[in-house]
Amino acid sequence: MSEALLTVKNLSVDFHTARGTVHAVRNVSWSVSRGETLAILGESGSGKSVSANAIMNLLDSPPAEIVSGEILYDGKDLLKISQEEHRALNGKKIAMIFQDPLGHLNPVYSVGWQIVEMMTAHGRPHDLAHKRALELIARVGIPEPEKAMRKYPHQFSGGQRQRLMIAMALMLKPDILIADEPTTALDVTIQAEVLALLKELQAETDMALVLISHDLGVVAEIADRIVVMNEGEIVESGTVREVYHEAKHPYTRKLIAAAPGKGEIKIPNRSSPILLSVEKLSKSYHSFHALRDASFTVARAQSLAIVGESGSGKSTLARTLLRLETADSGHVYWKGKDLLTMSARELLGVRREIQMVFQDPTQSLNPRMSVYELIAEGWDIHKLMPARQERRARVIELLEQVGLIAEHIDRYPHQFSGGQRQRIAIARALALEPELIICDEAVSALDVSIQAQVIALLDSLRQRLGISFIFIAHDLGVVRDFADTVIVMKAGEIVEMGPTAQIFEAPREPYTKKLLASNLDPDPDVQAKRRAMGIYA
Amino acid sequence: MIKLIGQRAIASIFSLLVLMVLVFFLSRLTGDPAVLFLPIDATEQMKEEFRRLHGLDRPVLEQFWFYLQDLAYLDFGESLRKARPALEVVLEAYAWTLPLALITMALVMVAAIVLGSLAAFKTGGFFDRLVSIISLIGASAPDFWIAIVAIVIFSIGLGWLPTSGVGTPVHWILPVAVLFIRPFGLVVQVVRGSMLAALQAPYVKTARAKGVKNLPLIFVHTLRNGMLPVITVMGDQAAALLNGAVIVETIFGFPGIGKLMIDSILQRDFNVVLAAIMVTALAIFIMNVLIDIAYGLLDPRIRY
Amino acid sequence: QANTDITVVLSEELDLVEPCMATRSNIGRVIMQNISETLTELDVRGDKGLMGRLAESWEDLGDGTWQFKLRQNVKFSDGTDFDANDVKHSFERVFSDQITCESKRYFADTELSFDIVDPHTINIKAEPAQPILPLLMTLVTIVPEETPFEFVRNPVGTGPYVLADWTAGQQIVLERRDDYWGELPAVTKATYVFRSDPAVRAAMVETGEADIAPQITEVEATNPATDFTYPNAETVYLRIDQSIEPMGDIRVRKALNAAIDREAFIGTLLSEGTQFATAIVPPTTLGWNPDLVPPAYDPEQAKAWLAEAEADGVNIKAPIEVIARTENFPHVAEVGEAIVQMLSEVGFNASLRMVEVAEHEQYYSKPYPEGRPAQLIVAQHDNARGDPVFSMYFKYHSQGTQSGLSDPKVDDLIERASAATGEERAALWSELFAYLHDEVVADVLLFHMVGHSRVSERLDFTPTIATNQELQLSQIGFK
Amino acid sequence: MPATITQAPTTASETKGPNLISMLWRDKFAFVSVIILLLILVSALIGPALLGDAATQQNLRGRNFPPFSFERGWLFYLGGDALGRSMLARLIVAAQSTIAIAAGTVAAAMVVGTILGLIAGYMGKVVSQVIMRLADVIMSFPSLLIAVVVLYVLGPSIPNMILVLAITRVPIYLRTARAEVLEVRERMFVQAAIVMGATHSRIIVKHILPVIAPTILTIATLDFAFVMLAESSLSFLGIGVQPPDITWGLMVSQGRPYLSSAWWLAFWPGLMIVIAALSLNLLSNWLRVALDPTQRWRLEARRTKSV
Ligand SMILES: Nc1ncnc2c1ncn2[C@@H]1O[C@H](COP(=O)(O)OP(=O)(O)OP(=O)(O)O)[C@@H](O)[C@H]1O
Ligand SMILES: Nc1ncnc2c1ncn2[C@@H]1O[C@H](COP(=O)(O)OP(=O)(O)OP(=O)(O)O)[C@@H](O)[C@H]1O
Ligand SMILES: [Mg+2]
Ligand SMILES: [Mg+2]
Repeated sequence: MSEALLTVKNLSVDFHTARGTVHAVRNVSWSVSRGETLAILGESGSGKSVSANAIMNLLDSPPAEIVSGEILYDGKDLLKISQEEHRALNGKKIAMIFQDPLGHLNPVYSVGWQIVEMMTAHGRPHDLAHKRALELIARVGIPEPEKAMRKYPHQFSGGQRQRLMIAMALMLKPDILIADEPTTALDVTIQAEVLALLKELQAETDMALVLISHDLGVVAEIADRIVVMNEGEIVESGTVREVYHEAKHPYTRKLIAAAPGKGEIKIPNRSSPILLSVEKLSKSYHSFHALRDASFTVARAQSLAIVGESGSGKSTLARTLLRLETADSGHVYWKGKDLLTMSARELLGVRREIQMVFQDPTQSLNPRMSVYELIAEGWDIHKLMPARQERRARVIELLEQVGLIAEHIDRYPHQFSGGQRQRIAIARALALEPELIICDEAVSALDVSIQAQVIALLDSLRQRLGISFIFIAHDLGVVRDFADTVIVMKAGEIVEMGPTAQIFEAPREPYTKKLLASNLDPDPDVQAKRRAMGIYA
Repeated sequence: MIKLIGQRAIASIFSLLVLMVLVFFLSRLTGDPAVLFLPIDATEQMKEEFRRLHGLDRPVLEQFWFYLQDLAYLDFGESLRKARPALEVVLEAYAWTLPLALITMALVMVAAIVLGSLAAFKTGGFFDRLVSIISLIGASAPDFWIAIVAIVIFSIGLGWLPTSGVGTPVHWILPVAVLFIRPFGLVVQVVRGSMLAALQAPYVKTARAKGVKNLPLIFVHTLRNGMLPVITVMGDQAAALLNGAVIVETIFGFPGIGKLMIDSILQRDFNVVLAAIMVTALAIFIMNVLIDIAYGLLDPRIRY
Repeated sequence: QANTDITVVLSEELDLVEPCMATRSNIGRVIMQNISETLTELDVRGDKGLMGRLAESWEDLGDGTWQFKLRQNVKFSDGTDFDANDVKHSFERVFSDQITCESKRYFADTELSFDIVDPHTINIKAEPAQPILPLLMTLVTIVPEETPFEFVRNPVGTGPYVLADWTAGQQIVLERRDDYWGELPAVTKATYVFRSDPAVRAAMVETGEADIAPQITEVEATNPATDFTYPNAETVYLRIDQSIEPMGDIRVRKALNAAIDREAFIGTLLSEGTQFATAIVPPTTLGWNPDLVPPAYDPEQAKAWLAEAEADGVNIKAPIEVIARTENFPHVAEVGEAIVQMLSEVGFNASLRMVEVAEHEQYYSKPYPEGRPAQLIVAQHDNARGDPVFSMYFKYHSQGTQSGLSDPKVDDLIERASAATGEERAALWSELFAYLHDEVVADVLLFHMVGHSRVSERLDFTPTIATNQELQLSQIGFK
Repeated sequence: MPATITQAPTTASETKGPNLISMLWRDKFAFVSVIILLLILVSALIGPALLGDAATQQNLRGRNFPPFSFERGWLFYLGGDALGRSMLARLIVAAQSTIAIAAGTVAAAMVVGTILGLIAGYMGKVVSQVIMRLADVIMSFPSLLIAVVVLYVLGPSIPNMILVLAITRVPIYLRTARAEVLEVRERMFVQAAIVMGATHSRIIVKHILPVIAPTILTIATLDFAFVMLAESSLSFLGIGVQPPDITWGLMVSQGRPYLSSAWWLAFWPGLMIVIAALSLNLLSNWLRVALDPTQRWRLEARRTKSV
């Protein structure tokens, strides 16, 4: 292995909060060389993003404090250089893709402007930047790049935003790219394209890639080496194959064992009553048809998964049937009544019965409410559970069910990691004990062990309480484990629909086939074999 | 945008009508202009004549009807005191007030935004404290006090500037400077507060990760997100200036709308009051439409 | 700027530059005798009394008719000749109901008819006879006979100056006429500018931006080399309305007078030079009575009178509102506060109300509001015209608009004095003043006020009692 | 499970909510401000009872007594006014009506304006249009005319003053609140609340209001000074508070003619307005940090070290 390009040595980061000091990162050391890909795996909340932020000089301090350590790049300790020197490195030499693409894009500037600025900020001419931006936007699979450049972040789907972030990070062909969960919102076909793009660039410029991810498939596909973090510490490190096959630390073993997609496939129960029936639902933005004539039904205790291309209208479908957007046409019958024409009063009653977990957890949590207030809010709204003590106990119970701890109850959203926020959002949806939960990429930011725990929780709720799920996901393993029925979407339309077994084992549509083929296997050997066979991309 | 302007134009016509009706009738509640126009020992007969000459002896509704009829030809009537068309008097004053307001607000905008943003960026630091305290003193110090002290220092003491009047550009320096202080103090604080919140947002991190320099980070990335309350408050301050800056006009002998309005109200020169308010209202309405358009331009998510 | 050009800084802008409104002081200060002239003029600098201006002489023909001989070879600034027709027209214009001319009020119940004897002789007959008709002629400015019956914006007159520029809001410029009939004044051009703030006006003379500031406040008048104090013919008093309890009782009115420490005001709230008033007109007025003494400050006596009145069943505890107008004269609010304090000290239940001009008017002039409590109106009255007739009817006659009393003897004296002439007239006025002051105790007369002017050191000019009404440029010289 | 937490000793027992006092102590400016404001409040409450007589005791011959001398006792340390009354006593006594008017006006305008603004920003087009056009009307209605009308028709009194001043201040809150709502209502957490079934009023109160409150608060505290001075100019024109009532604004306007001869007449009350406004604003700046969970660390961080 060649000489290390970036070395993190004994890095420790604390957060000072009113309720004590959080040791977010403890004595972490790793390094990455040119042309190498280092994957950082680990539990959600284990300090991955914090250490990445430390490298980029993005921690607010206070409250954060870098207690110890060095970050060596190009012979310099990044913790010691001046702000201005650091600024000059950021973006140009070290670029970062953030975990949470909506919040990290500036809402008031067009995405084109923001991407172009990556180059102009470092003194490159504007027209050159514009050309490169167009090229990269096309490369990450955004349709109509010219037009897309002029649009604003809120006009893109979650996955599209993530791809825009990727395009932005790649603008200056950096020496080091830190990618914090870059593919959480991408369907497997696009994910494959993006990974291919990263590899290609890596080959071209000898870029070092630090990939923070929990998706073992992605890691297997692209990483050379792995470090595994747990509770702020590195518990395991080695090459991909070593770690996958000969994991020493129990946590690593647990993680690998938890990889989804191995369970038994569920069979839909045809006798249970229909709860929700969607008929020819359409929605367009100006002349763009984001959703066309979607029709399907959801029965009690059914788990319906929606998979499909990023930007194919999955979130739009969810939002439209919840009346967060006004539908152009179509009907949504909830227990026989049309949701779309319901009066505001009737709707309020229904609101308790249908809950949603948003794709963007950070943005969907009110930053001024503590975790307790966030989760208990539903009870206030629907006048449930008046006793305060009881409430706290129940909130703690919910937190623990989704893998958080009681101490988190009085913290605020900004004090959590991406995955932790997503779990808060799940806990909030569960608190109301609804009859239908719409999960928009609800587990995509969770490490596989927590993911497995949450999926198990949801499944038990489904069985015990008869809760139904519309489960928007791109991780086919999770879909396979959890769903009994699958809808495949592409370009605003439902292209295929059927029981999970049928979709996975006998897909009819070419797109579905392609989707399944693009799925990554957590086993690096399997992955290497498939690559060699050229099955994918 | 065109649609917005069209809608607002129609709505504004209604507002103007409401305003006119309100002012017309309310002002007539405040007393008889005849006693104020004529000397204190004028005879009742003279007062009668004066009222008759100006149609003030008729029932108020009839007066209103005539007023409306004249208004249809853009005739705002005559000033009771000046024996000149009210609109002419008002426009003359406006020709002074408008540039004064524009110059002042332009300076306020630039200075307040720059200093307020920088203060927010370095929250709690020396610069922040300094800017805060200076601006707060500016925002709360009596303006006549500042005006007189400025005259004493710069005109009498140093002899650099004329005390008052409007003859040359130099004459504008003191009035603009005095007018500048209060809105500046206010807007700085609003900018600072707004920027403080905006600087917390994650996209600021993105910009830093991109290697954007501090100045564009503040003034390009963050500022636009924090501008909504800022332009609103600036609009309010501008409206106050468009309504006339009485103290400054009084002290510096600046022939603007503020003094005219005050005098006309105190003298119950109804036609001038009405014309002045209508012209001011028009200016303020236009400004508010511009502000609403600016909201949309600043933040593409905003829908009306 | 030639050094014979001057700048005058006035306290308020002129709404009009209309000759028939020249009796309004802010207008008069610019145009009276500068642009427009009158037939007669009161000498305020010497003791010549009434002098001719456009009239060379006059004579009482009896039966209410006066004959005026007009000056020859006088030209208006538009080039036309001045003659009797212009005089007649000027008066007709003042009396017209097409136009609201202020000078009309001085002829309230007098019918004038004109008889043009020859182009430079005119007979004016007053119905009823008007003994002071020549004095009244000081109030009417003469305009050419072509002048329409509406307010003009470019006044034409016979005076030494013409209006050269009037930029509303900014300035008025008068330029000297070379074809003036009289002696050419020294000032060639006068620019009038307007600043409401007295400190600024004073500063402007100090910095040389202006040459005369006719009205500054006593606070600003600190430089003996440039600042002049002059009696401004204003009299401050408290108007008592006797029809409201407890003001009907003379002991109460006496107590009011004795309760006020007049001396305490002078040199403190009011300028040095302010005089105690024993009449509502200044001492330069016909018939002013030198024998009257201002009431002494005697709180004990005041209390005694009040106790006496109370014993007779007068409700001396009835609330009394002291009503003053903001900006009526410098420090009016403090004067009001001090008066209230003094009244309270002797046992009155007094309180102060400061009101704006329109509201003040409601209380000051008839018809008075229904159901009002006892009120003392702080008011300022000016009469620089030399004769009490311009004051007494309004303030004391039972029909007078601002009168607070109804006393047949007062009414009779006023009527007789107004109709009398010469010595008799003076004697009657004197008698009236004494009666009002000592017997009726009609009001609380306080002070004859003074004004302050700042005049640039390069000018040779002293303000006079008339400076409030007029500012004759021809009286200004250069050092 | 995840990162471990070391409990700080002071917060070992479960304290709910932020510890305001210790946060206040961390910002010395805010701390001093609170003390000043408390002093003013105490003056307002007991001043008139305590010094009412001293504030009205006139002495014409000893007027405009210059400050900074104990010759006539501590009450005259700040000088005497044009009627020879103790400036200090008057300043203290005037606190009551000043604070009553300023607080009353700001509170009324803020509450009414913010509520209308929230409604205008959140509700449909028609309601919003009506409210906004109404605001336009008020905005272009000169405050002086409102003052003349109200005070002429209803008579001058402190509640009427508050009414007049509050009407003229409503639009600023209204417009600011609405502008902010337009942006905040597009945020995702508002949609999350809608999905949970929150009513409009709940969304407005619980989710939108807290976000816009800091801005409103900033404006409100700035308005304090504005109102005091506006009241002063109304007094000056003879339609505001009038003697014998006293407010700082009135004192300022009464001291105006003496600016060149007895500066302290207008200076002290002007200074009081500045100090009161300054303290309030420093406090509100502190408050907006203390109440914002994402910024609160500025006031609670125990150790600081820059990177
Ligand atoms: N401002 C803060 N105050 C207190 N604790 C914080 C703050 N920011 C982060 N933390 C804590 O630091 C720990 C590490 O967070 P980090 O974001 O690095 O997790 P992560 O490994 O990226 O997890 P995920 O995969 O869920 O994104 C978490 O336990 C989080 O709760
Ligand atoms: N406000 C908007 N204005 C214009 N276009 C929009 C808007 N919101 C979404 N779109 C477009 O609608 C399409 C569908 O978006 P949607 O968010 O439903 O995608 P998705 O299937 O959820 O994708 P992902 O998996 O990436 O989240 C996208 O192409 C997006 O660009
Ligand atoms: Mg993370
Ligand atoms: Mg989506």
